[in-house]
Amino acid sequence: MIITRDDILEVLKKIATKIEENREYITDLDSATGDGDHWANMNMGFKKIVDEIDNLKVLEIPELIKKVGMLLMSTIGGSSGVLYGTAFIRASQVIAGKSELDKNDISRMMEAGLEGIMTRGKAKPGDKTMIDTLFPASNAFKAAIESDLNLHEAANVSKEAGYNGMLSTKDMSATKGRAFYQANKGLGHIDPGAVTLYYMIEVFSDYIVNK
Amino acid sequence: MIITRDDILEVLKKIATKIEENREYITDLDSATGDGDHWANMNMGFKKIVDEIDNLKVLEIPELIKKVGMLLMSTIGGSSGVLYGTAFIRASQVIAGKSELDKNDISRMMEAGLEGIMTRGKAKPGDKTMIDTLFPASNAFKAAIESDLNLHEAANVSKEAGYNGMLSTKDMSATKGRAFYQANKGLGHIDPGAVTLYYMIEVFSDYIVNK
Amino acid sequence: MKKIINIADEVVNDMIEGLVAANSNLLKRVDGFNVIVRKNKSDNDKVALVTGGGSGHEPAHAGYVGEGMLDAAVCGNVFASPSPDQIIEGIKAAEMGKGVLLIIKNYSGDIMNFDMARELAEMEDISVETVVVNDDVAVEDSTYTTGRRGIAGTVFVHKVAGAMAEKGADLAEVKRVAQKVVDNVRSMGMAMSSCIIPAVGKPGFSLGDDEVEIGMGIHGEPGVERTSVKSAVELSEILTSRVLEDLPFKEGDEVALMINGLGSTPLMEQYILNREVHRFLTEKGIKVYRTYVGNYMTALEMSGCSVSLLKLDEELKELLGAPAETAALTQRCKGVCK
Amino acid sequence: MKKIINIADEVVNDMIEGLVAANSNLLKRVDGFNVIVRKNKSDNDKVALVTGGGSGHEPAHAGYVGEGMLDAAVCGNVFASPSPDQIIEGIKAAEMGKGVLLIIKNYSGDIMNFDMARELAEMEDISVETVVVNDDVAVEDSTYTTGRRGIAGTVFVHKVAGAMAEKGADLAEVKRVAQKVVDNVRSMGMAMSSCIIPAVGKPGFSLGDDEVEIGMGIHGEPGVERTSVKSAVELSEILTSRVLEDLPFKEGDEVALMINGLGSTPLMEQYILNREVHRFLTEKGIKVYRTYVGNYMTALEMSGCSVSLLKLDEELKELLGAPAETAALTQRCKGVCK
Ligand SMILES: Nc1ncnc2c1ncn2[C@@H]1O[C@H](COP(=O)(O)OP(=O)(O)O)[C@@H](O)[C@H]1O
Ligand SMILES: Nc1ncnc2c1ncn2[C@@H]1O[C@H](COP(=O)(O)OP(=O)(O)O)[C@@H](O)[C@H]1O
Ligand SMILES: [Mg+2]
Ligand SMILES: [Mg+2]
Ligand SMILES: [Mg+2]
Ligand SMILES: [Mg+2]
Repeated sequence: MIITRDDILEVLKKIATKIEENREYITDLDSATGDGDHWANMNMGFKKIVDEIDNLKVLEIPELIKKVGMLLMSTIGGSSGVLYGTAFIRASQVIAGKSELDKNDISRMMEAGLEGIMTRGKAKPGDKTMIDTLFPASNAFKAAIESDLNLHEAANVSKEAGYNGMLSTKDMSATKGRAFYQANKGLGHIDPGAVTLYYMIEVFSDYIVNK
Repeated sequence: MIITRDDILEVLKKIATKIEENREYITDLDSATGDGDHWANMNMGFKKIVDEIDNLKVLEIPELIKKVGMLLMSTIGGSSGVLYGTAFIRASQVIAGKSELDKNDISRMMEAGLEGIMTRGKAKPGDKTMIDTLFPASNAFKAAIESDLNLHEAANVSKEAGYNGMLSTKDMSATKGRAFYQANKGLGHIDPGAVTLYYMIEVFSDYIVNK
Repeated sequence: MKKIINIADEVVNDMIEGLVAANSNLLKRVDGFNVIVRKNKSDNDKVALVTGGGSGHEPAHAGYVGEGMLDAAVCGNVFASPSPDQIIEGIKAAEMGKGVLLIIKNYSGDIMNFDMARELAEMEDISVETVVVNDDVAVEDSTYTTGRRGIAGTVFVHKVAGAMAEKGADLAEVKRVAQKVVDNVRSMGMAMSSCIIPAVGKPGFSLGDDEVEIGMGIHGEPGVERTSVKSAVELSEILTSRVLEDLPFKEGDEVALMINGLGSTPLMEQYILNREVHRFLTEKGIKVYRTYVGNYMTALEMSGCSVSLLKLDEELKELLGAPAETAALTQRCKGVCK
Repeated sequence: MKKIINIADEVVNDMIEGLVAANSNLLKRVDGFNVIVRKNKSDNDKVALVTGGGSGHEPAHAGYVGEGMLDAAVCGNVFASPSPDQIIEGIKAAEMGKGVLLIIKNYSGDIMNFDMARELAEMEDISVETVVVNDDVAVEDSTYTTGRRGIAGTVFVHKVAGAMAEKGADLAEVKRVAQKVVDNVRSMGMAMSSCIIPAVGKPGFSLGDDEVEIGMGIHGEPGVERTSVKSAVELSEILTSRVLEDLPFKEGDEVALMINGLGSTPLMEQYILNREVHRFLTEKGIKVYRTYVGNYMTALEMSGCSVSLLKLDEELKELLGAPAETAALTQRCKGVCK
């Protein structure tokens, strides 16, 4: 199974919708652990992607992904803008020249994005960030294709691993970002960035499964 | 009857006491018509005169009077400092060279002081200021000596005229100074500067009478 | 009262010492007086410029003592005129044989005290001229004034007359350009909160949460109207149109503009106001030759601002652009530095 | 919320336009970006200095763009880092073929965004070096930082590195002196009231009527202690002694001192604080070579101040004293003007 540019555009639109629908939940999480703006930031970013869809759809896949990163970065600003921006831009670099993507490409993109976020933010798994979703999701995806599972199946195990990773942030204490400066270090609350990152994996996986 | 340097020093000390004793009354008047600091200003000024009495008593009368003006001016500052300061300094100029004062000197000093205040502050009788005490007091003194009354008698009529002048400010509306900016222009309240000026005339007159 | 002070009655002394400590290359204090003078008198004798007034308006006026501006500034107590004996010290310390110009803001206390100081100076054979700055178009008479108040436009007088004196002009010439500035400068301000005089310890007035006072003076004297908070666009129109009508300024005029913060209005907001005033002036066909934005004449921690316009001719342009080096305003020369 | 603004979301744009309108001889904006650059690039190619950060700290940083200091400043939203695409525009507009030094205050948002911008610049073959300013000795980690925060001491980096670049030094040399300043500058601040981010509309924190917070950051990040209002003498000791212990500064050292107002602290109070800091330093045998007093790096209308000390050697003295001409800081040359 192969992923085309149209698939990518569809996934992006669905991520935008997913984020838009979860305003209260994400805002509440960032209010409990940070400064309350993560939903507004992400929603602004993905609204921009949807607004620009006509310009995006004429680009080759690597340029498209890079452009998404640039748009997120410039529209959102602050921490999550540059973190998500870095992830998409780094992901675009490992698929240079490709006009379709296979499961190996997806795996390498996840790894590159993860590495980008980790380098940029100097955080690691267990620090109660979006990394706690992406790290297990990326690893699970890679392990799946190494065991010769197909894209459909790999996406599914990745989603499940991401979901568990996201939930695991609830019991973590923050060591980076705003939550770190709270007395309770955000303990007892899921990290909002871990949730928005999970939404991306979930939307992608569900799309693949339903295709 | 002749006025000596010692008389002048005595009068100054008595004025200082008179002012010190009327703290509440003068403060209340300036609170009703102005910014409430006239007693504090005058008390500070005459305290300084008393503090400096040892330095003053070695001066010739004109220099002594001038120095009193300078001290009031520099210690009080603001409007009443320069107004009283001008009055004393101008008064000192019309008795240059004298080592004793007679009734003509006193009359010319009152006139010069009055003129000094009027030039400096650009106010005239009826403007609800200290002028409304000094103007009638000075005129009455002059008229008295022109009718050949002696110093004692002239001081007495001057005091009475000053008293009435002071009282007359109660029904005036201010056209200068702080009270002017009030809705009621200070109507119904005696002007505090008119009162402190009256104290000086009263103390002087009583001193002469009792001497 | 939250203030970085020691004893309320000593704020003027302590402020002066702090100012001199910070600018010991430019300024010194006249021993025993609240008078700031230039450290190095010009070699060439020149007309001396002396000003002063109540403290609490920093950097006015001591911050403008230095090359190309003032020779002495006399600091009164907070919001109170300095006394003549202080002013005469300033005059004596500043004068260099070519006479002294006194720059006075139009408040009755200042007028009376500077008047007296002038008399004292004349007794000592110092020739003294005066100009009275009354740029505030808000109100005709005010709590401390007969006639208009003098506010931020005064800084233009310091700059222009200072440049003229530095050129070696005589007293009449220096007075002429100072008066030309007075005749051609107009200002209007507004306040959003009160300030606290240290010795008083509580605010002089209060405004509602959504209230501003248009035309308020730099000591909290009443203005012309209390109104609700306005946008920067509206505010620029209210203030600037009053200023324009007054002179009046006309299409084709070239002006210097000063956006002055009263103390606690952030520079960000002053710049936003400047944007709107520039737009408004452009609409009216008035050309801004030079703009000054900042806290040039404050009212302690009052929040608010004023807009000043000075109508320029070639002479004023040249003098305004001349170099200056003071604690609060430094302008480089246009040439090269050798 | 009483502010001179139009639409809260547009304050940065409006501020930039107002700044450029006021300084059209010195500055221009890069079309479509929140980037301020020098109007006239130096003729001689030189190392370009680029900085940036959240807005709300005016005059930092755009007020320091000009001869002898910065080549470009990138303005983020209020208290939020600018994004890499804005920063890269600043880099491209400023660079003149001899490389670019990025001066970054140590906030995680700034670090991440400038890092990314550097990568983008390197992809375009622009050589970029960075220094990270972390002068605030108050707290080790803070709401927006890992490690120490960068505050007013940053202005010394702009000044010194700017002078070095203006002399024609190469990127390594410019970076070396910038880093020397970072290594030798320490600051400590305190706040007496909160500020209001325009888009938020209400104060970020509140302090009691008699309360101040020692060590508070320039975005309202927590400090080390809430205490009652102190006298200027006590305050100068609290702030300065923390600064001195840290480097540590020693008897015999020569320093540059900056007394920085956070927005609504009157200049009068800043001068009073300066007096006490000078006295305290004199007692400790530390010599103040040059003093800066004023609102150099603010936090909107926050009330409070900071004290910064830079330990000097001959090289730093010369560079600090070099001429500069920017909207917020102008220093004349020592020679004569031809
Ligand atoms: N250093 C970091 N590394 C990885 N993720 C981070 C880091 N700092 C913050 N995050 C993520 O960003 C999220 C917050 O984003 P957002 O609220 O948009 O930005 P801000 O914290 O600037 O308000 C956190 O929930 C966390 O997942
Ligand atoms: N222009 C003036 N001419 C004469 N007297 C004046 C003038 N202005 C004020 N005064 C007098 O000064 C008095 C107020 O003095 P004071 O309260 O000490 O000064 P301030 O008004 O500066 O607070 C008034 O009661 C009035 O008698
Ligand atoms: Mg957040
Ligand atoms: Mg945020
Ligand atoms: Mg009074
Ligand atoms: Mg008074």
